[in-house]
Amino acid sequence: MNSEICKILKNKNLSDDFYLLKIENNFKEVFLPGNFIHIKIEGVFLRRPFSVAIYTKKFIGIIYKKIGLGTEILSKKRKGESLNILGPCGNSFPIFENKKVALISGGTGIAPLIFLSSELKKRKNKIYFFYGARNKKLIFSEILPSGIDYIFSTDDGSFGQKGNIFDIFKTYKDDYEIIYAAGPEQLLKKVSLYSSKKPVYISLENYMACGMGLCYGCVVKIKEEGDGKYKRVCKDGPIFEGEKIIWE
Amino acid sequence: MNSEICKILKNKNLSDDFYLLKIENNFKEVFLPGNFIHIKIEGVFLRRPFSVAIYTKKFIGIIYKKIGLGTEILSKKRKGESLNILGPCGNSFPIFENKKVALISGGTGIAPLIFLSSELKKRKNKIYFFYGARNKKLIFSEILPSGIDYIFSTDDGSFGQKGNIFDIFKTYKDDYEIIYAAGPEQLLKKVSLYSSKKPVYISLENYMACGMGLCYGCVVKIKEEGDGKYKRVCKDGPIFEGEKIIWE
Amino acid sequence: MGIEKLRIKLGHIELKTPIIMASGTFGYGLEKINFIDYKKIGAITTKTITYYPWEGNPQPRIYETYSGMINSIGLQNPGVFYFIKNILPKIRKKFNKIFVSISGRTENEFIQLIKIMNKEKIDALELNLSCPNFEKEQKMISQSSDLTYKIVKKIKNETSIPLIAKLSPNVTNIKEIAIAAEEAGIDMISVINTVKGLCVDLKKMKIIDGGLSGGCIKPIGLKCVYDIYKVVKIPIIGIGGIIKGTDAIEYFLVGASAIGIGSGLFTNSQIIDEVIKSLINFLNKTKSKNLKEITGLLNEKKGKNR
Amino acid sequence: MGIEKLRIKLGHIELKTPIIMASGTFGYGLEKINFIDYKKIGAITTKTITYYPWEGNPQPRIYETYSGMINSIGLQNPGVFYFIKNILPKIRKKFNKIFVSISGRTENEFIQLIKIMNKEKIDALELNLSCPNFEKEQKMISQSSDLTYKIVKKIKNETSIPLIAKLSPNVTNIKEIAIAAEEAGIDMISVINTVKGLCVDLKKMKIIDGGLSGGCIKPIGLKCVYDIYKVVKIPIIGIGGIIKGTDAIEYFLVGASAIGIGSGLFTNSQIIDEVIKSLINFLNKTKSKNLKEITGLLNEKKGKNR
Ligand SMILES: Cc1cc2nc3c(=O)[nH]c(=O)nc-3n(C[C@H](O)[C@H](O)[C@H](O)COP(=O)(O)OP(=O)(O)OC[C@H]3O[C@@H](n4cnc5c(N)ncnc54)[C@H](O)[C@@H]3O)c2cc1C
Ligand SMILES: Cc1cc2nc3c(=O)[nH]c(=O)nc-3n(C[C@H](O)[C@H](O)[C@H](O)COP(=O)(O)OP(=O)(O)OC[C@H]3O[C@@H](n4cnc5c(N)ncnc54)[C@H](O)[C@@H]3O)c2cc1C
Ligand SMILES: Cc1cc2nc3c(=O)[nH]c(=O)nc-3n(C[C@H](O)[C@H](O)[C@H](O)COP(=O)(O)O)c2cc1C
Ligand SMILES: Cc1cc2nc3c(=O)[nH]c(=O)nc-3n(C[C@H](O)[C@H](O)[C@H](O)COP(=O)(O)O)c2cc1C
Ligand code: FES
Ligand code: FES
Repeated sequence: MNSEICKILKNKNLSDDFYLLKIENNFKEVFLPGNFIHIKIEGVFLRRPFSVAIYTKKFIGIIYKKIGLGTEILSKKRKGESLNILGPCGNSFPIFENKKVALISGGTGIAPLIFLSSELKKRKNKIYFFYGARNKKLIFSEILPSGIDYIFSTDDGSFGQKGNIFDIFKTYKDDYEIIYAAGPEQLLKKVSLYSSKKPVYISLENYMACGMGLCYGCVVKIKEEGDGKYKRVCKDGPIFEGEKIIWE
Repeated sequence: MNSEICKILKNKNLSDDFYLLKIENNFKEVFLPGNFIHIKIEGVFLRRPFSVAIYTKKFIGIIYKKIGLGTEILSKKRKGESLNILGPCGNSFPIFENKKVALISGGTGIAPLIFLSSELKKRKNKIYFFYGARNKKLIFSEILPSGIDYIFSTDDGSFGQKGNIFDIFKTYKDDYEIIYAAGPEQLLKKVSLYSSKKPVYISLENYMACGMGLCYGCVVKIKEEGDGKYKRVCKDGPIFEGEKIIWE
Repeated sequence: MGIEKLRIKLGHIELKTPIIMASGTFGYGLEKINFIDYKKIGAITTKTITYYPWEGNPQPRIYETYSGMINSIGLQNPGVFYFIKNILPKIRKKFNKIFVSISGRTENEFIQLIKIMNKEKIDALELNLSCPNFEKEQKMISQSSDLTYKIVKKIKNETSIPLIAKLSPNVTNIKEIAIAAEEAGIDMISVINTVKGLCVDLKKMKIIDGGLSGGCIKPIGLKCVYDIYKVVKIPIIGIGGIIKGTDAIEYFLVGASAIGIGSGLFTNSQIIDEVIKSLINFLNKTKSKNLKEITGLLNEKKGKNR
Repeated sequence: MGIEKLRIKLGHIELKTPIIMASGTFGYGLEKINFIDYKKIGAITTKTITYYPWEGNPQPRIYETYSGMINSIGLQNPGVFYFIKNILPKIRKKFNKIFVSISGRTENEFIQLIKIMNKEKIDALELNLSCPNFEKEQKMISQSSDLTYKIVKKIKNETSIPLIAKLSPNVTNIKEIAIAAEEAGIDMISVINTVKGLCVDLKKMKIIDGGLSGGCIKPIGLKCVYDIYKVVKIPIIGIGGIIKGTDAIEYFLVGASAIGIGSGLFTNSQIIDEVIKSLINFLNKTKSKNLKEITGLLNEKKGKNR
């Protein structure tokens, strides 16, 4: 992991309270799908973690939702300003080849799955991308990789099918070999409890302090001998096997 | 006193670490020379006080020096951004008519004296404006009122006379009826102790918390019966008669 | 607007809003401040008054800290006689409810003050029990449960004016102190006074040894209210680091019946309006009839009879 | 560069720099962090180790506050046996000087830990005396001067490893505690541990009751070091809210001989470099030969023999 000062190349409102932030990629390290960056936003004490959504040699892109003070300040930053960023943080999604896989995303969960899907595509996987959003405006088709089957759902039915993405997912014939999911905890929990026959990989979003595995603030309880054990989401995660999580 | 949100019209570097900030004048109240504004700068807890240097119905101008975190953040604000400002704060310089007066400024002390000099001019005073600065670049001639006699001095002799402005002032024939001074505490102290025969009005710059006369944080000791008494610089001042101050 | 929902009762004192201006941060409320809507203030607490006039501490008196400030004002005030003659009548004209903060260096000074204040029409007396070197003790009254009990008891015997004990957070166990005050008959508790802190002015190479206030101490204030709520039945006025509207909600949820605004006003001129708005919104959102319903909502003790 | 000016001695322990990584905020120092120059770290203090493995507290464990954070991690750790076998050897490879932080719920647990640690080559043992409910007491060891004296004395008799007492700021009088520790034979004091604080997560309607750290507590840490310096002769490690380079200077000026970096690293990845730079600049500017010369410079006690 490193700490770099990166110039903002773009910080644009996608729609509603969703933004796309592109920064220079000044990192020597390589990022993998599932990794996150930990951004220092002047005005709040702790850094803010965001999954990498778009990754090239030149730049790194995240998709973020304005939900509180930190993201509000972030949304006001302009092209040319700089941010101090830690990365790459965390582990990454396991990637296989030639599999039939399902990706399930709700809300901001779209971010890590965009990066993941482009890597999965390179390894010749057959991808079914279930993409749920509140409404049509939050389906960001312009940044979705091509050559993938998308199944959209919106809460208000304004795009794709109407309803919760997990309910839609369940109506499909389930012959995927691997499932990946990201988004609200409720969604991750449902996906994780849904099937124990095939691996489910999820991206967790706990509150974080250090983001470097130092403080044990971000832990999640994982099934092990005995009562289970607390693992660090920022270091041992954020990607975990769904069936290993002890949900609270 | 009121609290207003004012748009920044201009925030430009004059030279070195000196800046000119112009904001919309959204105040119903009238400002007098010597008054200051108390600016909220997001990122620091307490407001920052600055003397009004330029005042019109449309805008208010201050001249500030970047010396710490607050002024550094301020210097990065751009035209179009807004600031929350308290004003008018404090008392003002007493103004007479048809007098021969000396104004003595060092460093940022120039700010309140610019506003003062333009009012003194209107009242037909004969003004001798002693203006000291570190070097030529810090003589901001473009914002000085015309029709006034200026005596400049710089520490390095790059403009006007070489030396400290107070020393220069002393070489002049002293037949002023009133003396006004603003700038570093050492200068104010010297001017105040210099003459007890004529009134000397100075503008003090103590650390402030509320700026509204509520907290008694900004006090200065004033000669009175007994040991003297603490008066509030933000409310009873910032303008005081030099000879009344008990210097520490 | 819904502001009538914010009426509260502190014992027998009815306040139109739960906003109390904290001692020492609003002077005597007499400055002309046009941006404050005085109708939204439930009560003012005066700067602490002492028997004799006090000069206060020398400069430097204030310094900024991360999200807060240190002050070492000391109790600069003109003494109780001047206060009653020249200041109190003016406060009366401007404020509905007046809490007068008092402090003494000795038991006797406290008793003298009480006797004088007994003749005045005021709504409550706030005992500032955080005077550093009480009598020969090297501590504040509110740093000892014995002293707290003794002084409160003595004062209670001398007056029928409702009494508030203002406590310092600088103690090993704040619960003990609160219990002592309650057992001695205090009517209310206000917490917290400033937290002991020190700053270094590297430019002037000076230290400022004083009391910390502002946003930085909010978690300390919340913790004290939370702990005290568990062990007393009397109302608690929550003070410390309320600089945004939502900060006030937090104090109610852990056990406060009213809140005090101190240095929050210095950093946020809209704080009073924001608190009113946040509280009304919260009551509406949670379908609560009044503030009493949300007092202590997140405290395990809520539910037990109070 | 001048970094050699920053060498210090804490008792007999020589450190290349006065920067000590505070317990619990740097794990066991084993994460791969490329932006840290490990040569600039004087010593690492490990996350507190207990006799038995501890699971730590459930979520939520952290929450942000104004200029700081609350944590309620609890002492999650794998226990001393696992630590010695699997972790300590790795720390040795990476760090010059190792301070191991230990804690026990009983006197016996402490003694057991000491006996085990006696066999290991480490540079110091930091006694985390801020475990909440020691034995049957409803307090931490460092909230009582008697307990502090008793436990430190017992431990001192069992070991020749240099001992550091890590004190809590949540006491009425920190001087008493520091004196008790010194009288019992402690070699150094480190202050402060986190300040008791509480947060309300209004979105999740949950409270987080824990310890406050970060910039917000710097004035509290400075005040504790300032007070303790006046009453003890042993070195003080100043900890609390060092988030900028110049913050470290302030700790030295009030009496610290070394400083600890805790959550400052979370908010400022350059903090170690900044501290080094600020200290060197300050020594040069004030024409001081070493850090000892500036320790306590703004404390009235400076000058008196130490
Ligand atoms: C590994 C990881 C990846 C993430 N990826 C994304 C992403 O791609 N896009 C996106 O929009 N969001 C993502 N999040 C969530 C994002 O970090 C939070 O929304 C953000 O920190 C909120 O900051 P705030 O100041 O605006 O909110 P506030 O609510 O004001 O923040 C207060 C505190 O809560 C924490 N916090 C609040 N919500 C969350 C949350 N959901 N998860 C973690 N911490 C939270 C903040 O870090 C801060 O400490 C991710 C979180 C994690 C842990
Ligand atoms: C009535 C009045 C009028 C002033 N007019 C001007 C002016 O016209 N132009 C100008 O450049 N400056 C003026 N000052 C000084 C100006 O307020 C400070 O330079 C500024 O607050 C420094 O802020 P900072 O965050 O950059 O510095 P920092 O040093 O980081 O500030 C730290 C703390 O010290 C206080 N502080 C630091 N220096 C001063 C100072 N000299 N006076 C008061 N408080 C200080 C800050 O308010 C803050 O609380 C005036 C001060 C007062 C009281
Ligand atoms: C400048 C200043 C002066 C104060 N003076 C007094 C006082 O005279 N009496 C008192 O009981 N508390 C006094 N306080 C403490 C406040 O009433 C309040 O308890 C404390 O500041 C915490 O609240 P805050 O964080 O909202 O400011 C003072 C606080 C400040 C900042
Ligand atoms: C997440 C976290 C975990 C901590 N764990 C410990 C611990 O295990 N033992 C200990 O003595 N102190 C612990 N501390 C306290 C720190 O060592 C330090 O004393 C405190 O955080 C104040 O310093 P800071 O403001 O620089 O963070 C912890 C602090 C934090 C923030
Ligand atoms: S956030 Fe510190 S260990 Fe994960
Ligand atoms: S700054 Fe508060 S009284 Fe002047």
